[in-house]
Amino acid sequence: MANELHTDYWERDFVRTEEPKEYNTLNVGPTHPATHGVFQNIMLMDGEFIVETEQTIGYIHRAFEKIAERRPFYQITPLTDRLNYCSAPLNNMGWHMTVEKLLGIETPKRVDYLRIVIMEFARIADHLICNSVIGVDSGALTGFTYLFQSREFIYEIYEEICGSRLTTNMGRIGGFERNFSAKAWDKIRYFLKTYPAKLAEFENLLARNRIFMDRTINVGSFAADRALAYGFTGPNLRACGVDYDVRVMNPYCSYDEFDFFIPLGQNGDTYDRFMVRQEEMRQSLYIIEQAIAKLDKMDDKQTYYASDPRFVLPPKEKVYNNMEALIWHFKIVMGETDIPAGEVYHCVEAANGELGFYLVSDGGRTPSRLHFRRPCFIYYQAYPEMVKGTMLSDAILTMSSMNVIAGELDA
Amino acid sequence: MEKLTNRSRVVSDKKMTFLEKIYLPAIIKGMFITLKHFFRKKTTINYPEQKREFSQIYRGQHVLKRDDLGRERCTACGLCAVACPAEAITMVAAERKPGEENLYREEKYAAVYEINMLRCIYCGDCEEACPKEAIFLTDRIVASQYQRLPFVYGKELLVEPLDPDKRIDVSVRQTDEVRDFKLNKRFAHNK
Amino acid sequence: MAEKQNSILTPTTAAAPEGISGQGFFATSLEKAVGLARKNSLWPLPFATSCCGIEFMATMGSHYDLARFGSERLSFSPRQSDLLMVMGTVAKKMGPVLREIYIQMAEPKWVIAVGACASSGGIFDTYSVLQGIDRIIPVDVYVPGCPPRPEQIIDGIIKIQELVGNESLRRRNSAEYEALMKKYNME
Amino acid sequence: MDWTILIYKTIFLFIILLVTLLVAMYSTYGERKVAAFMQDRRGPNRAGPFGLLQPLADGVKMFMKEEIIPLSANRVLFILGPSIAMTTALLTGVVIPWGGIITIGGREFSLQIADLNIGILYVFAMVSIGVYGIMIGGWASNNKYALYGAIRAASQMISYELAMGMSIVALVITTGSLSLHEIVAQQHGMNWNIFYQPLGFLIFLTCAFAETNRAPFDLPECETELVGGYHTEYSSMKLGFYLFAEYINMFISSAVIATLYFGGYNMPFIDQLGLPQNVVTLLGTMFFFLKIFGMIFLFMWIRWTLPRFRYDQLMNLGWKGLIPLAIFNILATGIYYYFTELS
Amino acid sequence: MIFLFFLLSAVMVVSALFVVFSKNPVNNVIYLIVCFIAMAGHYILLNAQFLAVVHLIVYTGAIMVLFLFVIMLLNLNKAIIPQKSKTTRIMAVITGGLFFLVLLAATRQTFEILPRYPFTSTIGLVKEIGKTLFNDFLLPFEMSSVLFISAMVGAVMFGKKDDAV
Amino acid sequence: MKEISSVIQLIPLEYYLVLSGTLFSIGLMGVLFRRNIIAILMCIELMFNSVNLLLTAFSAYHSDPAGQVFVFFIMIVAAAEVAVGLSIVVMMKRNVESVDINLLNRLKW
Amino acid sequence: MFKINAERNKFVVKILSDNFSEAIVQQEVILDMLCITVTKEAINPFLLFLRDNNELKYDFLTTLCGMHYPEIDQLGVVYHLHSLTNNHYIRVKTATELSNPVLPTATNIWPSANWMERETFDFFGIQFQGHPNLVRILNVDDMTAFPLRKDFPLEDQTREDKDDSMFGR
Repeated sequence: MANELHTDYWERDFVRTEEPKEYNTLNVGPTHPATHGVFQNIMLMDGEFIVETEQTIGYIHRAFEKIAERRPFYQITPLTDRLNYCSAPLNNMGWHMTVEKLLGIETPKRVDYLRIVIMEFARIADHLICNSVIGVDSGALTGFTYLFQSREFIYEIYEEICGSRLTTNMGRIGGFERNFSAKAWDKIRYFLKTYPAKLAEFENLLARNRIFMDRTINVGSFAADRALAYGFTGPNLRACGVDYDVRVMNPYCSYDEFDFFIPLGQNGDTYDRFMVRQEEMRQSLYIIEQAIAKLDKMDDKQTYYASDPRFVLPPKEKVYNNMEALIWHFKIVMGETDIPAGEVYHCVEAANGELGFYLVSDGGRTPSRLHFRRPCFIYYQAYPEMVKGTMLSDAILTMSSMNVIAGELDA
Repeated sequence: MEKLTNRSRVVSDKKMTFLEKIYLPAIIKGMFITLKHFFRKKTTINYPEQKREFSQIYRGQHVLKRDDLGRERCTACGLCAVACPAEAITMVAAERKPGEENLYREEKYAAVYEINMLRCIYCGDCEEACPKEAIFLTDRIVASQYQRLPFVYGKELLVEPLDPDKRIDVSVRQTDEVRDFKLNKRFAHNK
Repeated sequence: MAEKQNSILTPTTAAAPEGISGQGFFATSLEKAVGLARKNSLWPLPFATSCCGIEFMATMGSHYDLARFGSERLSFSPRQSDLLMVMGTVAKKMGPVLREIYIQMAEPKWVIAVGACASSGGIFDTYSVLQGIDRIIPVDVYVPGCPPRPEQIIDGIIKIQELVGNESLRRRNSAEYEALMKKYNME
Repeated sequence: MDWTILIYKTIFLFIILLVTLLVAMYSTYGERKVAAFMQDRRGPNRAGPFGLLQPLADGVKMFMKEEIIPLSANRVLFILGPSIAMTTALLTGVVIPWGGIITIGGREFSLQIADLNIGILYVFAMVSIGVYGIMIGGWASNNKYALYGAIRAASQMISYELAMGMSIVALVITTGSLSLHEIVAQQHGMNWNIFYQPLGFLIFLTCAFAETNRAPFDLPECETELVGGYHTEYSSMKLGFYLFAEYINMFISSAVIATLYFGGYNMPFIDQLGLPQNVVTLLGTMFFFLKIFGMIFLFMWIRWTLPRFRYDQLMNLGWKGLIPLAIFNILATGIYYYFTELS
Repeated sequence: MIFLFFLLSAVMVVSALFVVFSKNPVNNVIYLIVCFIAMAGHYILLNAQFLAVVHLIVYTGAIMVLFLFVIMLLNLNKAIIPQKSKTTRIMAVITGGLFFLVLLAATRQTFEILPRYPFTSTIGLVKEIGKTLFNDFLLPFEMSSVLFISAMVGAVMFGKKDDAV
Repeated sequence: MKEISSVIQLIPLEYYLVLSGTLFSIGLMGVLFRRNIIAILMCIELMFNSVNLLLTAFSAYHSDPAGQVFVFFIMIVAAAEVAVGLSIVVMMKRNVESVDINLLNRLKW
Repeated sequence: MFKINAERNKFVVKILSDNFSEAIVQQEVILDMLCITVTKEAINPFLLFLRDNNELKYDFLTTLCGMHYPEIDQLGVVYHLHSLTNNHYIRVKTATELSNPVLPTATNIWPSANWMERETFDFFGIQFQGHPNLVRILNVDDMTAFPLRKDFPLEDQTREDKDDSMFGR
């Protein structure tokens, strides 16, 4: 049982022969409070300053890519939930769009807009947790509880739409599981009305406070060209001043119809990341408002899935009544539908950056290979370079502002 | 790096004014915010006594439905087990014997139907996969236990009680069309 | 509704966990008082690895407020905590870490496995995931759900409070407890 | 020596000790409630009515918990650390004038245990010894996080003691006495020192935060960086002592601040009422405690509002911000009194 | 009171001996602190209250913290320094003892010739010391501040890393 | 306060002379005894303090505050000495990886 | 979502076939992305060319992942490159034999390839020559198998509470 597990994790140390004795190693993680998820940073410290960092990850490696090879397409949705669990629906939708691209399903406009509403909510939820955790790590716990109340509200909206709070399994290939209820719409509208004030309050609490600014400005800053070389995407890249946003560059899901701007930072430090996320939340709210306006203008209030009988489950009443529908239902659930062979790469602008799905299908009931481009995994490797020469406290804030989600990191 | 799009704007302002430099105004501002919350009505739900309203379509503990006559709907087709990403459902099918027509709706039924509630991820795929209106998730939450074994819920816990008053109403989870369909006696379920 | 569930279960299935039943285990009045104190001051060590950790944040947040039960002082140092809350997937790479933390905790200590992954591996029936933390450390209460609602986490804590309140002071010196530890190759 | 005085002093000492412990105990409860209320939560409410038995539960639990002394730790010092922290925290209370004079059976008893003529310096000395508790404990744990906490604590406390001392110098120029009793007596009515020494008060307050290791200066134990800081390895009641010492320190420094800057047990407009001496004294003591609780609330309020400093920023604030300010304050005070004395 | 004197003296002497003979630097510091606290007790016995408190603040609160701080910072907790050779150590003890004997002998000579002044209980108080300090010793006082500043500058210079010097 | 000063008279000044002589000798012994530079510094502090004690005692017995002022000055000097001494220790540790006083006899590093 | 930019694809193919005519094994457009297969000897200069060529400027390594082709006993690596300035994606593939899985590293071209290659090594056992620190990243260090190869079983062999006969897998 326990004996089969390797047990030398705490004995790891820097292998440095000529190291002066003044340095000592500090083991930050795997259960350090600041490493939120689970990763280990062995830091070589010169007093309070960091000389070198060695990262160990994989403490919650769950073999997503392997599982995905053994599961029919629709069963991969719950897996994507657990990639970046702070913004599960975003991952769901990204996955569904990838499959739709492979299968050639055209989604109706209403589905697109509904998806945008949900995806932007997920983005808000994710940024909200990241920013409030920056507050917690810098010692101001109170802002966290204020923002988390809003997150609870987003949970309520999710719950009203799909029945779950965090790992939503929201949406299906081709659309949604069920239509949004009236109650869900009420909650969404209420949220849109109340959230800006709460966000502003949170910002008042921290953003212009000198203690916070001193803690964050020029902490963990990263030049744009290094960031690109390290494969940064999302808010972290934008904080460095590069306006790369998948929603603008390669609009998916009708994002080209929406008007918003890309918030940028100056030199990619923690304060920039904080402010970029703050502004992105506002932009997301703005996008949701536009989407709701578009939805309101539509006459169609019922469509919530693409009508493609080959891949989308037939409506339940038909299954109960109609033999042909029942057979299709069986075929789809058993995963016996004819999936075209081929390979496809699709990416969405997830909360942490470009979340890509590289899907290879050989025509079987399961993908023959599915690779996730997890933004965290790629940009977290720049962490040692970012914190080199800074202090321990800076390293902790840098880590939380990078928003490394362990589920996404280790997959 | 040149701009890739023309839709960007720099949002962070790192210049501190004099008032910000002397700490106090921002500190006092922050303190007033917290003080305002001090006197505000508390959002806490006193959980065990007071319960938060769940969404009607919340995905909680499963129920195996009976039909109007009290017969078990499940026909042990196994779709739910196949659809389950966590492989938490186990069932053993059995043939209905003569004289059991008032117990089971179809000729085949699940003699054993177990869900490992500890494995289950409450994703709702079984509910979606069921072609017989037999399994539904409900807004009840599964209680915690001291041991692992009791989490394997058998039929005695899953099948809803016979007593019509204690039946579990899941109609809100179904679409309007399905509800219309059920009201309309013209249609019947597949045999 | 949760209570209804309990009432169905209690007589048949939910026997008292091992190491708690047995002679000399039911508390005297002094022990009751100590138990009362202990149960109202369970300082958790959140071993939050993934999704359930976020739900734990929600439990700590304003809406659910674990502080009401006297357990809001999170202590990340295992020496200071009474309740190890394992939330989220524990991979095999993480196993020894978890075990070490459990060993470092000061007696009396309790463990909650929150969520499907920690309790049983959940959907991750893979080569890299530990199929339930009870393979390496003893678990007192399992909380189902993926992730569990904060209500369920609180239920789990109430459940553990019952356990703590009824525990005799001598339990940790008893032969049963030693046997339990021996089963896990500890001490 | 008069025996009644001796007995009275002993009894009074115990009362003060008890009150200090009680207040510290309920400060933990208060802290949790204040935090909860500021965060829109309810806070502990299960143990007893409104959770009032919460501190008791915590205490009993800690007493009954297993004591772990790490094998690699230095046993004697490991135990010595929390003891020093607790003792020095408690020792300061003896010089604080808790009230005026009370007359029992024709004899006058002062509600102060020892009226040292160098009361302020005594407080100061105790504070400067208090750092040993943290340093020794953190060092003896033989844990890197604890060591970091200990080193941070030591340098932080040494630095802020300077500014604190200087702000007191300015105060002493104003009052002309080092005796706490006299300082309080001088602030009769509304002559509170805060009106004469607002800058000094701010400096003293900041330093008091730093000396008690409270946010935003809680670097020695900051949870997100150093796990528990100096008390990472402590369990059971030794941890309790550390946590307790922090609250006692908070209580005592609130008392000192109230004494030095807010007139101690003086109540404005009490003289006009013409009440008997004993009633005035009791009312004064109650008012004093009111002031102390106000200060404790301020401590908590700030803790739950502000983010914490970074180590170097803390040092910068201390050496480059507060000390020059304090020197300026001394100069300004000196010049002011030089000219007013002349005229 | 004579009992108190002997108690404090015993504590002082024993802890001073431990400072010399205990190998672990941290223990040395702790024993020295104990010694100094006993010394503060002596000051109080001599009615030098101001001095007692200043002694506590300066020696216990600052100097010894500095010692402890340096020991922690440099991680000198292990008694890695080899002891001097046995002969040297024995010689050291003998030298100390002889010196003590000499001092004792010298004091014996002075036993009877000490004049006794009447006590005034105020000289240990702040006022008296302040008056003396700022009237008779103003110049040394200012000079000491110069000394102090130069010491601080020197300490900072020494403490800097090599490349900065 | 009065009580204390009257009681002091019970203690002969000679006691203080002997005590401070003892302490001084112990300090001296320590300086010769130890190789650890920090321990030596501490022993020097001990010697300082024995002198301080004696000065205070004389000051008290002669009712002359000047003695206590001297103590005050000695404290200042001690503080300065410790600051410089310890920074030398830090530098020494940094350069030769040791605080052994015997390593200083090379007069360079 | 990516617009199928046929002209751009043609342009890229032309430049590449001019420079690497013998190295390119296959080039095709699958759904919306240009996909080029290169021999393993040429992969490193090929990627370098893609990054540094002024007209192509594929300066962003989007992702890198391994592949296992059990039917031809080969292991492959797939690179997705993105030219931010031209907003164009390209997929580059290369393959090596299962018996001797050695490929040149791309860490000298993009630092971000570091962990992705470690992950690929961890999953497939592809040895990237020249990689600064090619050790396992996600799995435990003492693991001997390469889990994402098709012959490796997914399930944890110690799971007790499952009846496999139920799932038809």
